Amino acid sequence: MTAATTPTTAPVEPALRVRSSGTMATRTLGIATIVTMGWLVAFGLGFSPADRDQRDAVRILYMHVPTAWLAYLAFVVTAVSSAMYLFGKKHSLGFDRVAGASAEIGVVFMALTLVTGMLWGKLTWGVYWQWDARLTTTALLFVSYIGYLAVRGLGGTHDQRAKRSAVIGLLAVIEIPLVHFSVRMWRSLHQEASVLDSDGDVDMDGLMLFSLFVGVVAFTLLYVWLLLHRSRVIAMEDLLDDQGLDRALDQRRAEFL
Amino acid sequence: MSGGIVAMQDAGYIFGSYALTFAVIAAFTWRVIRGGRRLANHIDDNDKYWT
Amino acid sequence: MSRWRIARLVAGKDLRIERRSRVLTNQVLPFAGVTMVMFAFALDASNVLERVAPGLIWLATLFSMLVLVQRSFAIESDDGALDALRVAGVDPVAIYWGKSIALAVQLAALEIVLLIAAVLLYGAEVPLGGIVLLATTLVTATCGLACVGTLYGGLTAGFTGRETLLPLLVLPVVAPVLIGATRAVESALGTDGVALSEGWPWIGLLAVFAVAFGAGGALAFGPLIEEAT
Amino acid sequence: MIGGFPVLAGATMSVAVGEIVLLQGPNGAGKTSLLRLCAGLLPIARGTGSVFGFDLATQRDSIRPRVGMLGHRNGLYGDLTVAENVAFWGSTAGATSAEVEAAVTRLGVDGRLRDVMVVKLSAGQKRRTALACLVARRAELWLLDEPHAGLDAAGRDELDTVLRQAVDSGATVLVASHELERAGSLAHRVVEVVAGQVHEVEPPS
Repeated sequence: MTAATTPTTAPVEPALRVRSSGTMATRTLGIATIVTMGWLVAFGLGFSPADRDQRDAVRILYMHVPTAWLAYLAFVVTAVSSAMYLFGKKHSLGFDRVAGASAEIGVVFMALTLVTGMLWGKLTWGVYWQWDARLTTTALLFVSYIGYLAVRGLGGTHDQRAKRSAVIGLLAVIEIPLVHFSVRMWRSLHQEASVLDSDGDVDMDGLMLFSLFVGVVAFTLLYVWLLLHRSRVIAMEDLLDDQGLDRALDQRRAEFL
Repeated sequence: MSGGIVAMQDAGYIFGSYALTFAVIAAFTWRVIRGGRRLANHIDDNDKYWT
Repeated sequence: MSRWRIARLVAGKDLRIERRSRVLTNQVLPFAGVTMVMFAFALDASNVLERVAPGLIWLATLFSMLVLVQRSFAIESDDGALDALRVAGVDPVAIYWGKSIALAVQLAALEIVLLIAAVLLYGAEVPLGGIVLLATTLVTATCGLACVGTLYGGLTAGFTGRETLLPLLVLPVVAPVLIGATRAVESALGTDGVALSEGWPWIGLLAVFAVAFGAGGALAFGPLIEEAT
Repeated sequence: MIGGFPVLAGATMSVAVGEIVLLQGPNGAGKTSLLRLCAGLLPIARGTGSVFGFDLATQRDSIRPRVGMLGHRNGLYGDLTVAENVAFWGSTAGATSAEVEAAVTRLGVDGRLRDVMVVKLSAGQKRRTALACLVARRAELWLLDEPHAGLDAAGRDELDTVLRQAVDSGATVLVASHELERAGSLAHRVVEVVAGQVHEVEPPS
């Protein structure tokens, strides 16, 4: 790991080779992430007070809200880098890898958002699930991006994968507002079925707000760290794919020459 | 502090959500890092654009 | 050669193939019919069926649509015709419109049969005043569904054995159609005493959906089939 | 002159209008890539090429309608008749019904075959129908990838006859095939593609 930053005069020994997707920068970032996560736990479970209505259930929100923020951030990044790939002059595969890595991270954290949200809902509303617009949109979004990842796995060349998934990634931009709007229109016609008549928005005091802020910072750092690593790993996967292909072609040519 | 941890209401749900979140983060991170280490050995350093 | 003429050619070709092979009438319609009967088995309670009839019509439509979309692209990929169209430089937007039109026609036929089935099997009633709303709903919802179905059908067409991906991609996208069309039909039929006027806002949603995916699909279809070799 | 282009690994070749050129070589040597390149399906990484004077890098949309490519699949609709298939493909290129009829007659899929469903045809008849579609949409450059595959001896001879006729009426044909024995009866020139390199070989006597 240190090889990346240690200046070497001798030819690079195998022992000094870069053995991971990490660099000094990502390690610094990783440490910062762990430290802020520690703060988040301390504030979330310790320093911050219980809410007047929700009582201690509000502590789940310090996990729930930042994961949701991260997931939505990830999907925005996917859409933006899909557009950068598709409309960029060079059709750089780097943008495609960022889009793919970001969508993977987004799906993982959206799953966490849904689960922590259900736990919070059980405590606050008395039910795991409510058909409210935010929840339902999130669930459909989750399924859509699982589909996006499946499209990425369809095969073909890297350029084919990039083009195909960029188009799908951008179609989500049409899809999400329509889904959200339709669910909202649907629910507005019905009685709210909640036990507590709260829609989940809390009047937060200073310390609670600060805890949430710590959470958002921690998860943003985590996102950047994961994104850097994951897109580097995808780059290596692609490279190995190409090398495998080249080797197969060389072999084939050698047979006939 | 609003009471000790033991006095916390619905501690199972709350700790459960924290534990689950961190467990999933750890698992995902581990997978990414392991993938990176495994692949890095097969690839020339010059091809690693981040070095 | 105008875009519109090619679209008509493609649509005519698809419908002629359907007339010959009778997949819609001999396979998809019976499938949709048996789905309606199955719903009745699952929801066996007095007057529940009549109340949920509008939703069941659209659910059965969605499931049958998946089969129709697969069929629509199976005829293209069986012998490499979609590739050949692409190689020949036939305008992909025209192909998209043509296949969407053909799919819309088949969906419309399907929906009418399902509506009749709902009347016969579930005791749903169609009041005369609701017919205009009902017809508008059918048209706008069908356009939206056909656009989405053709778009994602084209994506999965190039990959033999990957048709399983289609439902996963299509169903979340058409959720607004299911919501909107069900509500609109509820108010057209007066299910549960829903007023007729409550249906029209949903037509707006369905129209926006159809236009958005009609335009987005026309733009996206070309790039999607372009590399599906 | 249809064009000269450095193919795959730097070799150059050109094909004149009205020629039948046979591309030979082992599987995976680049024959199919060469055909796809000419059809404007693959981007050119380096070098230049042109088809009918249109640049392969920038004017692919003008090339595609003039080029007919036939791989191991025929691109036909099984549930349509021979005539309907030819009519469909012809009309997408704006052919009149008279032109479609002419194509059907020229490829000998008229008469009794005309109204038979394609799904019921033999492999050779399907090939004929596919070629009739190329004629109907007025493709001037035919790119055929292993057209003999799946045909019996009679079907192969039949195909060769059709190709010679096509050339006589103005088409240019590039055939990829690894069957050397057909070269003599069919092609004006034979070009060997091995490992991405292109070599002209002795013209068949």
